[in-house]
Amino acid sequence: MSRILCVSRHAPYQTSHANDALDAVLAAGAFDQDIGLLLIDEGVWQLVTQQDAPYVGKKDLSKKLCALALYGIENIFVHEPSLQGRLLTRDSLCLDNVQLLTNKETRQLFDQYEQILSF
Amino acid sequence: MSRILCVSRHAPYQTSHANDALDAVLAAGAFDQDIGLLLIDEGVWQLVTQQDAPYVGKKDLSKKLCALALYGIENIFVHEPSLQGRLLTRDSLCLDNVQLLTNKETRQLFDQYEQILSF
Amino acid sequence: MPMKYTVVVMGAPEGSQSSRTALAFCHALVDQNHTLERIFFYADGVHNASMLVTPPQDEQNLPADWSNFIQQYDVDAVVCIAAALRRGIMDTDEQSRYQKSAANLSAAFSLSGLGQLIAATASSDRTITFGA
Amino acid sequence: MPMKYTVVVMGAPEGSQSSRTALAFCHALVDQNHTLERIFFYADGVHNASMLVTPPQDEQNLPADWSNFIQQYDVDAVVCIAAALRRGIMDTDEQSRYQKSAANLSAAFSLSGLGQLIAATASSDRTITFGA
Amino acid sequence: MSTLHTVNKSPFQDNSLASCLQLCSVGDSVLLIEDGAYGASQSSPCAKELISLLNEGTRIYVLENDVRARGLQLLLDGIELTDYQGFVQLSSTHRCIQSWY
Amino acid sequence: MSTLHTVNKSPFQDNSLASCLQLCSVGDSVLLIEDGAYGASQSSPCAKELISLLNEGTRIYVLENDVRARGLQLLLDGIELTDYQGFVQLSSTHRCIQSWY
Repeated sequence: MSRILCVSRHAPYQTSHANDALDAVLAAGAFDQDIGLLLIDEGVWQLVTQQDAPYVGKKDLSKKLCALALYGIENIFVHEPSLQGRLLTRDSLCLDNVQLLTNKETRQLFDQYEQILSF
Repeated sequence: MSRILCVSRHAPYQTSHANDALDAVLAAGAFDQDIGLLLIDEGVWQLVTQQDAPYVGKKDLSKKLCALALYGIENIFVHEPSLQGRLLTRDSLCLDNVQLLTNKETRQLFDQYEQILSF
Repeated sequence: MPMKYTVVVMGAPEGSQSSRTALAFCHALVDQNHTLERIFFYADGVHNASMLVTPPQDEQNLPADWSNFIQQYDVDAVVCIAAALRRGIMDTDEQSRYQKSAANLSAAFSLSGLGQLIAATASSDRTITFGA
Repeated sequence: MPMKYTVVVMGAPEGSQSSRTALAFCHALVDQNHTLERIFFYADGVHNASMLVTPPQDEQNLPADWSNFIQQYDVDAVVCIAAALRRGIMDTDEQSRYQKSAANLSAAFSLSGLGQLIAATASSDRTITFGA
Repeated sequence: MSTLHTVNKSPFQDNSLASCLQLCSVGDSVLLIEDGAYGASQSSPCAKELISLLNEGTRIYVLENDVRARGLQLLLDGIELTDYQGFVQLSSTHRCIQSWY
Repeated sequence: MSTLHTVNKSPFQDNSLASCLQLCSVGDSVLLIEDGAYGASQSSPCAKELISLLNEGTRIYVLENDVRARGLQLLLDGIELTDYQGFVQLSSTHRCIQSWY
């Protein structure tokens, strides 16, 4: 059983939730903790390509998301119904090493982790 | 034409919006400004009788709402579809001197004021 | 036609985008020769007046940008005193009154009551709220 | 069976109810003889560590209540340093480092990094987030 | 083992409860807190989904302090009231806690 | 004279846009800002209501900075892009501004 699942449900720039979640995941990676990241609901907007956050005076969150692999964080899960509801396809995402999950698979994911950090 | 309409759309205790709106209305009353208050969406929960906010360590907002009349603030409007969607009836409200408005009347209300303070 | 505006800022510099939007709006207002009757910082917006906000050096410092804007255009920037005290923002007067060990209100801002919001709105052509 | 808990507080004392819920939960935790491995204050939760928060006298002072709880039960209360600096919360060390005129972190809390959240979670039986 | 889901937003305003209910497994429990308490009302936009989960045996709780503070009277049948002590017990009897906010 | 409605929440998560559109009069305009920009997407939960208002002649705007920051590509036909200068112009040409948040 894996240790920590980080659930990220918010869009990237209006609040700090999405950035806070990624920072927590990166910290877990730096401590060699087994951590997974689930992007769901508004959180899937974080995966959109061609974000250009300087337009609102911020740094691109998608770049931080792409950096996860460099830190050895490979368990990135995406709730597929959340993508579909937003007309986002796998091809339109800024990451390709993600695992798309159905509702059923997402329920099973919660059972595979010992702790959840909720964002 | 009346001067200021305060639009209050949030429930009483989770955020400070509802309380902030009432404080602004009371301040307008203290300055003898012509002010109206519109309760709409989650804002209609403020009108529920038998609130008991000390249960969450707060002061009852419904008491402040009832105090408006004492300060000469008489134009209190309630969006009736918001009440209906929450199965609240006029009888179940802590104020009886409110004017219930349909969607159409609410649209007209916006046209009767010169300025809006949005909460 | 130039108009008088009251701008109400309800969002903190961190954790909401709305303070940033409000500042961009205010810049565009002065570009178009409108007048800022007053900027009123209410609710979590009071955190924009903190002199202790310290974002990473490669990121925008929104409270500093607000201070610069207010001073450059000599705008009346009022922070709701009740909202500020509840959120740990105070000037040296309040520090003395409540016997606290520090004050953190930036010099560009002043603390005052909600009457300042009402008075500004009553004498403005337009009022706009930036909610969070 | 007593368990070890990590509690994550994301809400400010004003403007969200979640800090209040988190404190009530922590009181119930110790009532039931569970152990608090650490309380981690993140995002807007860092404002609970401000010593300048001054609500009206007839209202609950949530930062004071947190401080009392932490000291009474000798709990490790860590405030995320990055989140705190972005929001204008700092201790005297950070005050010196950034040459600011004041510090406002209450004595019951300490500033540290996100590693403290991860380490606490990894060695706890339960982790609960109080979001805002 | 199973998950405790807490929801602190009103379903009249926010989609958190709807998302939560969609991902609630058999054996999980749901606890409505803060403005989430409005979701326990008979007028709840998620009433149908809540009733369906209750019928399948899922336990749905609401924090009594939040119900009383808000003056909520008419709650959906089958939703159980609990207090902060009960909240802690729920957190210890479920393995994970997912907070929807 | 008429009202400018600003909306800064995503309709995928929050009911602000739905409420706003229900109370938008003929002659009013709507400006989507911040996460409200997601509401301009072709996948918008309020697409039907937006199209209906556009067909009746209501002007619907979205702040271009927010669209670009978020990488939004497919916007509903008829929604107009504007910038902060345009935002100010909209605020001056409408009498009232109601912010939905």
